[in-house]
Amino acid sequence: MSNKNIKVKDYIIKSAADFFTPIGLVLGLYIILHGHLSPGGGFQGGVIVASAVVLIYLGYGFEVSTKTFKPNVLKKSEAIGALMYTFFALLGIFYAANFCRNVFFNVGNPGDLFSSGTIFLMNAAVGYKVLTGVGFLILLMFGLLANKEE
Amino acid sequence: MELLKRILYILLYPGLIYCVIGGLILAGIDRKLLARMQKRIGPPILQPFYDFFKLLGKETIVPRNAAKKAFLAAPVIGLISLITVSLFIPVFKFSPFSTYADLIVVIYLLTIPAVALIVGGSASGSPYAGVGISREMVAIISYELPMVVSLLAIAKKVGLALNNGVMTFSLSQIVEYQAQNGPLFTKLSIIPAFIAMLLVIPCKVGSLPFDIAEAEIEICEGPLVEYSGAPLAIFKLNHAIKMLVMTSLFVTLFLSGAGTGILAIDAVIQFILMLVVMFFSITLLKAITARLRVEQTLKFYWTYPTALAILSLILVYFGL
Amino acid sequence: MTQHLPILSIITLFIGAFIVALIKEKNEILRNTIVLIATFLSFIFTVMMYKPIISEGNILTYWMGNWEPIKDWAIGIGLEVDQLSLFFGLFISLSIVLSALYSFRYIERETGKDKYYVLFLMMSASVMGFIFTGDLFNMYVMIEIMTFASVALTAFRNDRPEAVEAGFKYIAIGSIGSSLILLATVIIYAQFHTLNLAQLAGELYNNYTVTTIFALALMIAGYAVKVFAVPTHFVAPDAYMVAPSSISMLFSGIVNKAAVYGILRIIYVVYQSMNLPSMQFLLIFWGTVTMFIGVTMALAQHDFKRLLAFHSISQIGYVITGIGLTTALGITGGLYHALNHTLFKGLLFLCAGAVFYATGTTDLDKLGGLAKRMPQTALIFLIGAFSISGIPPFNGFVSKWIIYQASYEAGYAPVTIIALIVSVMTLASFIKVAQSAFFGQLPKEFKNVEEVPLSMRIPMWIMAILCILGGIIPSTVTKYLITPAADAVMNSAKYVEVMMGREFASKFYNNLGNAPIIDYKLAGYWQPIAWLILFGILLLAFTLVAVLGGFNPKKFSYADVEDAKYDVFYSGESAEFSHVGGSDLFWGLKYQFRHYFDFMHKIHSGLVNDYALSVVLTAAVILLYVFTFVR
Amino acid sequence: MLLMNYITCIILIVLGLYTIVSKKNLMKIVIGMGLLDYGINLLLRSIGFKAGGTAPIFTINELDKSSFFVDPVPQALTLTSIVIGACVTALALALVVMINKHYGTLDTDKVRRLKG
Amino acid sequence: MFEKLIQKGLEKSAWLYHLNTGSCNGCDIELVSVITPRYDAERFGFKIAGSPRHADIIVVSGPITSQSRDRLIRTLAQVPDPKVVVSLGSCPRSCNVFNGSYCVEGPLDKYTPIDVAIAGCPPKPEAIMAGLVRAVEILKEKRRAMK
Amino acid sequence: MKFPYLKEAVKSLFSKPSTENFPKEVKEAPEGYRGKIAFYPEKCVNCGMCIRVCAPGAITRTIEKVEDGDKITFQFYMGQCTFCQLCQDFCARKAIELTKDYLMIAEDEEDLMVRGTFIKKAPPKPPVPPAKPATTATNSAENKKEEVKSE
Repeated sequence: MSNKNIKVKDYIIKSAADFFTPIGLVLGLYIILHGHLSPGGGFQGGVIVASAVVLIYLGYGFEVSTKTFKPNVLKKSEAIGALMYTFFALLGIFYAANFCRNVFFNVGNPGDLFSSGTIFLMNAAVGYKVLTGVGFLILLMFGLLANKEE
Repeated sequence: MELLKRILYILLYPGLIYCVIGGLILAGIDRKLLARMQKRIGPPILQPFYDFFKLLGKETIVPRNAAKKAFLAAPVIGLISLITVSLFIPVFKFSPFSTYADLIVVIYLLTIPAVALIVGGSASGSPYAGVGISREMVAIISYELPMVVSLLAIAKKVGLALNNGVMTFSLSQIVEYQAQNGPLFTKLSIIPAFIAMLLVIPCKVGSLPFDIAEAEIEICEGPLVEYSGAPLAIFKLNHAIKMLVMTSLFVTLFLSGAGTGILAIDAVIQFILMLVVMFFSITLLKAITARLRVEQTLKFYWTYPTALAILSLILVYFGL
Repeated sequence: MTQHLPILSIITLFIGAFIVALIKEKNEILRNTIVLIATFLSFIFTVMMYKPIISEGNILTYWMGNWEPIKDWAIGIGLEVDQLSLFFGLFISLSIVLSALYSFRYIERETGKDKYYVLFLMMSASVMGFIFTGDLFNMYVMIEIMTFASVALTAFRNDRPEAVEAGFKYIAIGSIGSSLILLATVIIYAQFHTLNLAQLAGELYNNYTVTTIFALALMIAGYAVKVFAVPTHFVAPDAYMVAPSSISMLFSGIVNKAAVYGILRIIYVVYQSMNLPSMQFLLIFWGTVTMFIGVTMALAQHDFKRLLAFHSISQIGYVITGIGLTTALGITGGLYHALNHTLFKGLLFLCAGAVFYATGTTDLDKLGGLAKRMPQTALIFLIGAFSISGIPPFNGFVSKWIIYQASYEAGYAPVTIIALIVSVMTLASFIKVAQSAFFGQLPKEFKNVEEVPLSMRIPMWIMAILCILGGIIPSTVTKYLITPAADAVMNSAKYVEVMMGREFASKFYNNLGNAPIIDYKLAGYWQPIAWLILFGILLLAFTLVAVLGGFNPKKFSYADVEDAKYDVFYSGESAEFSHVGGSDLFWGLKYQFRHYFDFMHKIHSGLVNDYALSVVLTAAVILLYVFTFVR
Repeated sequence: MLLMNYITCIILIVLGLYTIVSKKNLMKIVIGMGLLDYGINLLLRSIGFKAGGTAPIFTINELDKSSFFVDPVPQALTLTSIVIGACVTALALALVVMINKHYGTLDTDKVRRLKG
Repeated sequence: MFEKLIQKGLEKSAWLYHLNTGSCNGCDIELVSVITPRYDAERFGFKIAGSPRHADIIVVSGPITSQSRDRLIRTLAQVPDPKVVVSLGSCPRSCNVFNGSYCVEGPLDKYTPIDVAIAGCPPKPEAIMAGLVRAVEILKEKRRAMK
Repeated sequence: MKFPYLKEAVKSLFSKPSTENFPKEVKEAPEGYRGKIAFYPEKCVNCGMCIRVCAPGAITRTIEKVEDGDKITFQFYMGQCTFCQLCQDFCARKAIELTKDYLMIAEDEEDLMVRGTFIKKAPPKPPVPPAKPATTATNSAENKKEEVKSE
């Protein structure tokens, strides 16, 4: 990100983006990981993480943001996230219960980070899916705008 | 034995042979009467037979634009469905197959010849046929409304008497009702429907004031323009049998009664009644009117006969 | 295994969608295989549910994550598959398989195929989810995913301006409909604090308050938008017209049907409001208007798929009328027609797709004479056209006739008359299509048109055969499919009882209901086999006479050479291209009703604001009606 | 307090419908769809709210009609509804961009190639 | 047996197709008067058909003008076998007074053999009927030859 | 709805048809009908007037030299005749007559020919050496032209 060749429109915005991007990322990840313990969860966290894309776009423009987050990878990742979620949900069936059943939930103490069986993993999968999906969506829209400017 | 009897029915009396011969004779009588009304001698009564056999002997040309299979199959399908209908129409109380079909099945089977004509004409690929099928379709739309309404009136009337108010479309029940209470056309509430049905027959058959589809002067016989030889013969046969079936259906619906119980006599009475119906609804109308335009036909059918039929339906609901 | 079948049949499609998203766009074989496997597995899972549910009469319930009701209070999300759901599920999953099979070749020339299949599978999965769910909010979510995928697929050919335009209109109108459904869901939740259908059914039994009636009105309006009932139907022709044909087929075959299922579920099971005459009247009146306006608009169209779309609206009118009649016969007719409509309308849309694939256009004024180049498609089209027009011995005849009989027996004679007239007009407009697309003269630019590939013909043939079967053995179809479904509609107590368990239902209901018995004794459509045999015997006799009797088949002449003898007769003029197109085939009819047609064309203005206004007005009118009459 | 919520959401819904029906700009129609969504979401949030209720973190045994905490279900529903609303808006906006590309305008009066 | 019936049918029912190739309408009027009540050709089964595909007898009236020549040839080709060509009046036989006109393309037998010629200008309806009856004989012969 | 012919139709149904029984009783043509030409060769003097007045050119004349004069054949082609009666009117010797026979049906061209042959005795030979070239009036129009010129 510290590439000198990049033309930056506005240094204030760039600096703000530099400042807020890591905060957003950390916050988002925190919310994803603590989805089973506190309000929040995969979706909210994912959206917060995806806001990093917007920040980078604002700070550095479209080209850098596509270089940082490759749209193709994002697209594929979204499908992988969804597959992961369904896989964890299907675990319920494999363990002779119903779909979406929380298995391994008796590992760890309630209140711990690793305590709620597959719910934790499902949350993470949803978070992954949402952050990639929303990121992809945002990139796509910016792409439409970028094409128009040309 | 039962099976043999059935097959005999199918092939002989209300079936194939009767339909062909009866229909052609009916058409012959129609032509003769028409000629006499025009102060002509007219063709012999067997004239439709001659036409039929002559056309069988002619070459059959399938035009290059035509879709061959549909072109050739259409008349046969129409003919067979007509004969099937004929099997379902009771002759007074004699009804070999009537339990398998009711009024609506009969009416729907009766649309198949029209559809066959349309498909055949359409398949011939001629613009004249295109115009013809459009007119035929408009004719169907025209007569369907009054016909359906009058049939509903009959169904309700018979149902009120026999089925505790649940309507019936069963032809055998209609005949039974008439055997008990006298012919339907003597009932006050059914008389408008009777007249409406009488007016529907010429359009259904495609006879003169409403033969918009096959106007030979304007559009070269419309859907039949490309037909020649055997398929044309079958279409002409269809036309004749349609006359037979429609009149016999009409007789069964309105003029039927107890009957004598002897099949031969009943059949003769039925045929005479059919002749009377045919005279009034087809021949007389043909002699005294000129061809209508297509939108005039639509207007006519959706006003007078429909009004009559609806009047009949309302009267039936009032229990008259 | 059996208990997991409902979720499996849904989740297979979702997994398929996600896997397809991972595959590169160029890798066609792998993608097609996965799509086929996913759809087929879903179909198999659905069929496997036949034995426990319809044969044995059980109802499958499935609680997600084993969250079963506690103290008669449903807290989890549940799936519940009863006979009605399975009836819909069966033909929906079948048409998904057929559509997928058809898509492989049909879509091969387009770009963005991977997106197509993802959306396709998402839509299919959401419909399956909608059918099998037992949760009010889930119904909303699924129908919203459905709308979403439908819109994206409508705009799939986004290089065409029409496609994008139709997509936007669809999403604008569709989102209003979804919002109405969501609003109703919210209000119901506010009232009862539960979203489970069965529990709601119990709570709502004979419990009409102002709030619930308000929710009911919104629900009906929202699903009416999804089902494209008449004042809200404007976007349907646009969307059906521009979408790929395999998708149009699913629109009319499964998306519409899902909404019909929604209406059935809401008014029959959740609200049990159909014993009110005012509700019956609403649905019957609505259905009749829908079928009439749909068919008259179809007469005026000159695009193949747009015409089919209007017919779709019209046929849905039949279904709504049928289910509005409330009698066992009426519901049987409505459900049968829903099944038939999926078959024949899907068939017709596939035919339109085949025409598009072969010629590149669906404009009836440009087509002509394709029966010579594409004989199989033409034959299949004729089967579909006769089915939809209700000509014996095809399936449309049976279901339409049940609806006529039911409506007349229920004392709605005008409905019967209008239904019959609509049927005739349906025939008229399909004659128009046959004449202007398949028969007549072949335009020069289509001289080298070829029959569509086999993989496209197979789905068409399967549907055509099913159409014929549905007409020939109606008693079997009814016995093994329709009557159980109609049972499930009429006896909602059973649904509630199984879902909530522990004699929950008996708190509200006095008796759990019995299967309705329908008397088919006097109905002639019931044994079409009888008159078909007659038909066959006569055909045989006729052929015998023809073969033995010197019909002189030798003198039968047909040639494809340039010879004046085989020209079409033009009053002696030399052959020129003079095809009677679709636009001017029914001028007599159009002339008589010109004021009506002018008015209708003005109404279908193409303005998205007008369409939205009509939806809002519909909702308002229904609100007024329901508040005035439903008590 | 809660009444204010209800009034607001009704105003939002009506405004959304009004925007869709009367505004001739495609962007405004999309905004109207958004308004409609937000109104319903607000309603959904409001019905789950109980004055003075606690956060809905509980064990299964406490579940009762008389438990005094905010209803958690509407929150989940709202979340779902927001997701769907966002997707719909995104799709609608994408279509608007495409329409602008094809037709060169955002006026609904001119975007009516499909009619009749 | 069938052949006999067909022969009988051909004898009793022959349908005409009337082709005007530039006639002065005299013959056409006489042809129409054949089907009036006074002469009533229908009692012999004659009927005026609307399309050449239905016809057995083509009745040509008028000299062949250059406008109508192609149409004549095309229409004649479209008639199914067996067919008989009847020339009505003098014109198709020999162009009559129009002979040598710049727009007359010669008599009918340049294009097709004439089976029966009915002379007269115009022929009397009786003559036309007699001619048609003669044409029916030829029709039957042609059918026999076709076998 | 009016049916003006209803009464008439029913009435004529029970009255005798007005059709003539044609093939059995052939009616004679009315007075003045111009039918098939009858030619009386014995009256003809070979003046050629009929050929000159015939508009369609249906009359042809062939002259053959025989020993004692010319063998002259007049040929009237009914397939070309307009039955205008001019030839009859112009014939000074009444050698041509249009009869009432109207049944002129032929399968063959020959059947429509009316021929008459007679031998015109040559007059006693004058000593004039150049005899007129034998005019075979195959094309009457040509003849006319020549004669117009000569006049």
